[in-house]
Amino acid sequence: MIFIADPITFITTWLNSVLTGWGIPAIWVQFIMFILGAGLLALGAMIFTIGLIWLERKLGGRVQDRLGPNRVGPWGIFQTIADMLKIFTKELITPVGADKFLYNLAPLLAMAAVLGLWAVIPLSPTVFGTNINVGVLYLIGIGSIGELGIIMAGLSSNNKYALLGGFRAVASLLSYEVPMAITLLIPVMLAGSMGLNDIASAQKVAFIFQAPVAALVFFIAAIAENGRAPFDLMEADSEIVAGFNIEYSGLKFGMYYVADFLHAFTSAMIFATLFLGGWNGPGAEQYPALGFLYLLIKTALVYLLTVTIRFTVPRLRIDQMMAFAWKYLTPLALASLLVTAVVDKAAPAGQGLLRVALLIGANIVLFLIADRLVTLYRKQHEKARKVVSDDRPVPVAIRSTVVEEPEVNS
Amino acid sequence: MLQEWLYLAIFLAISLFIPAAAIGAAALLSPKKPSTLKNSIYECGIETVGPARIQFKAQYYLYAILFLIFDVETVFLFPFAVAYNQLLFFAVIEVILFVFVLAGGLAYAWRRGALEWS
Amino acid sequence: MTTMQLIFLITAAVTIFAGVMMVSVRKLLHAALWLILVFFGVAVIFGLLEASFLVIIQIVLYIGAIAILIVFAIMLTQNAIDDTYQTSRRWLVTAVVAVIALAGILLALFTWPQGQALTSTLAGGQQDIAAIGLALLDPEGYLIPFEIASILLLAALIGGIYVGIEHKGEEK
Amino acid sequence: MIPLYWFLVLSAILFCIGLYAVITRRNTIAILMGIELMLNAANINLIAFWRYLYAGSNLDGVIFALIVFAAAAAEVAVGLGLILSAYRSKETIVANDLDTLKG
Repeated sequence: MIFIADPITFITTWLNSVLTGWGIPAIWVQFIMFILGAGLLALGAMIFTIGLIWLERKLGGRVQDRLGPNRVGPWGIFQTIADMLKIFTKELITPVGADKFLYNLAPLLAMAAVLGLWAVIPLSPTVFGTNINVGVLYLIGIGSIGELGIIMAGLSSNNKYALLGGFRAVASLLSYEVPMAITLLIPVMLAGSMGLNDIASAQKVAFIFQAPVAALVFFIAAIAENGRAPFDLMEADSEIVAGFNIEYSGLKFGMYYVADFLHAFTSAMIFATLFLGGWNGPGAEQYPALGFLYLLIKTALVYLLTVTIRFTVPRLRIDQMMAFAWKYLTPLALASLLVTAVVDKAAPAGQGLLRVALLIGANIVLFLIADRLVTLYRKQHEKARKVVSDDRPVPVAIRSTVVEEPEVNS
Repeated sequence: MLQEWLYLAIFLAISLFIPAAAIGAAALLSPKKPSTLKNSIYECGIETVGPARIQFKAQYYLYAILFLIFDVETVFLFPFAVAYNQLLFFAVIEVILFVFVLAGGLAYAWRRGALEWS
Repeated sequence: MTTMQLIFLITAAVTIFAGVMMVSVRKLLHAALWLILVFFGVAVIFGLLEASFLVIIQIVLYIGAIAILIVFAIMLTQNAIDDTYQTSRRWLVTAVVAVIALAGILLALFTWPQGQALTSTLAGGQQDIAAIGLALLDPEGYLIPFEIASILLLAALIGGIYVGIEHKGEEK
Repeated sequence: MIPLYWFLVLSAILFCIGLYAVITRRNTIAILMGIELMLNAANINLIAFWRYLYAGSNLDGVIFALIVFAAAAAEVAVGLGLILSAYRSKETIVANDLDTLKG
């Protein structure tokens, strides 16, 4: 095996032979390899986050026409490291009346719920934690452990705002988990397996071209699951001060912070794996390292999109957010599931391109119908709103008279 | 099969252990100077009024019910999705029936106003 | 003793301990959290039985949905009952009844002739989920339970919302 | 390998713990939690018997357990809804106090 083509497998095989050469029984060799692989992957993901936080802050600054971090090192690249050193040496405060065990367990669960996702994501054709046959459901299950962490944080902090924020966060996470789980069915259906590596390798044509509506719904639901703008109700600073993590300080708060950034990137990676073909690309089968590069490029594109959305779109109200999940995304996800199932079954077998064209057509029709229905619904409700607001004084912008500047000859 | 689960268990244990170790290290490094004021509950600067146990709206519960039922539905559909390529068109009709029955539930919740955040 | 047996024993001990804590702890909220640990232990037991689909369902449904629903309900009704008022005074009698029931079950179990002889080697493969899907949608298989489950869920949804929603105008 | 009766003993113990919770607890939510425990114990039994006796031939046990999951979800949804409704009208969720049939 050539080192350049597939470095990780090369190292694994080498290490395996070395350990077996030492006379360690095969089961223990595998156990050691598991621990090494899992530890390195999890540690790598966490260290990766340091760069990620800098990147996001810098990008956010640029999107909002600011400079972003620019003091520590060139382009402020060491800003996060300075922040990290600071947060490491901050005092860890436990509020009075807090439930100590749960209070300390909650940030660990929040972090584990994000790191745990990395166990099933295929990084390249040969490098993945495990291609378990319930991989997609595992993603949902890990998400529910994160919800558990949020509930624990809210309950144990002995603080009204934490409790309120925690319950709000969990209610919105639950609501957006429904359309997300339904859209997860579609890649599973098209690939015929729940293993994420199977799904990635089944995408000779990326699934976003076969189920664009589902991809859109999943993308929106994933942003909401991350608790990012415009769905950052759970951290709404001006309403519930900071949500469930308000009583945390020092590195315990840092864990929530890191988990937040890492979750955004991980979601982008999952989206890239499920809908953009993951490591698929020309030559990825022969040179698995190339596959990793493809995955990174696709992930970076999705991530860039989420960051741009985060820094441009204002926050929704909580009723709008819930209505959007239940009245729009869930029916749309169900319809998309049924349309995909019917069209894919009805399409003539063996004709790849025609099938894809039919699926795209059906999805476009579906989206147009949904759009039309939303317009109708909104019109109906605008009428109702007008009746209510008739008696209120409506602020009218007074048009100031524009003083025309005298033309200057140039 | 157990190998995969063993790997997942190890991975989850490690991903719990790494933050725990980091927080432990921070606890050693950081100063410890607790004071009554510092450890008190934060409430926008004023003193805390009343216990932290507050009454919640039933709205949260309605969303949780809807979530639970749709979660069960999705779980029932996952085996269908995996077996999709081996199924005939008749099976798709069965699934449409299944989904429509539950979509009826969603429509009921909508009409009753259970989806409105009041 | 093999590794599998060791894993089983540890999981069983933790699960039973969590169950005992669940029934004996005073605060209802803590009881709910112990219940979550029981659910987790049962998930591991399913894993030992090579039913990977059920492991993940146990986590997604029980921990992710049912436990959260229970916590919500506890928070919604927390003013109704104070923590000291949890168990009835007949707990000792009930404990005796429960132990007698357990002894009865165990006696029946150990006198069952083939019971102790049944062991099974592990197949080693992953559970075939497509087979579950095929069986569920097979008209000669489990199609009727599958469709009835949807009606059951619909009934639960409508019932839950009907009783859970605050009826306007009926407020006292 | 693990003998079948280990699973059965575990399931029996869990079932009896659940039974104890159902009988002694006065809070209706706690009673519901006990019922969940009993359902879980039953599921262990179903899967264990399926695994040891029928795993090669059919899927009865798994489908049975799936339906139990659905039934448990339905039971929790309606049961907790009823408890909340009772709490709203009576301000109590103690089982002994909820003894009138009129709302």
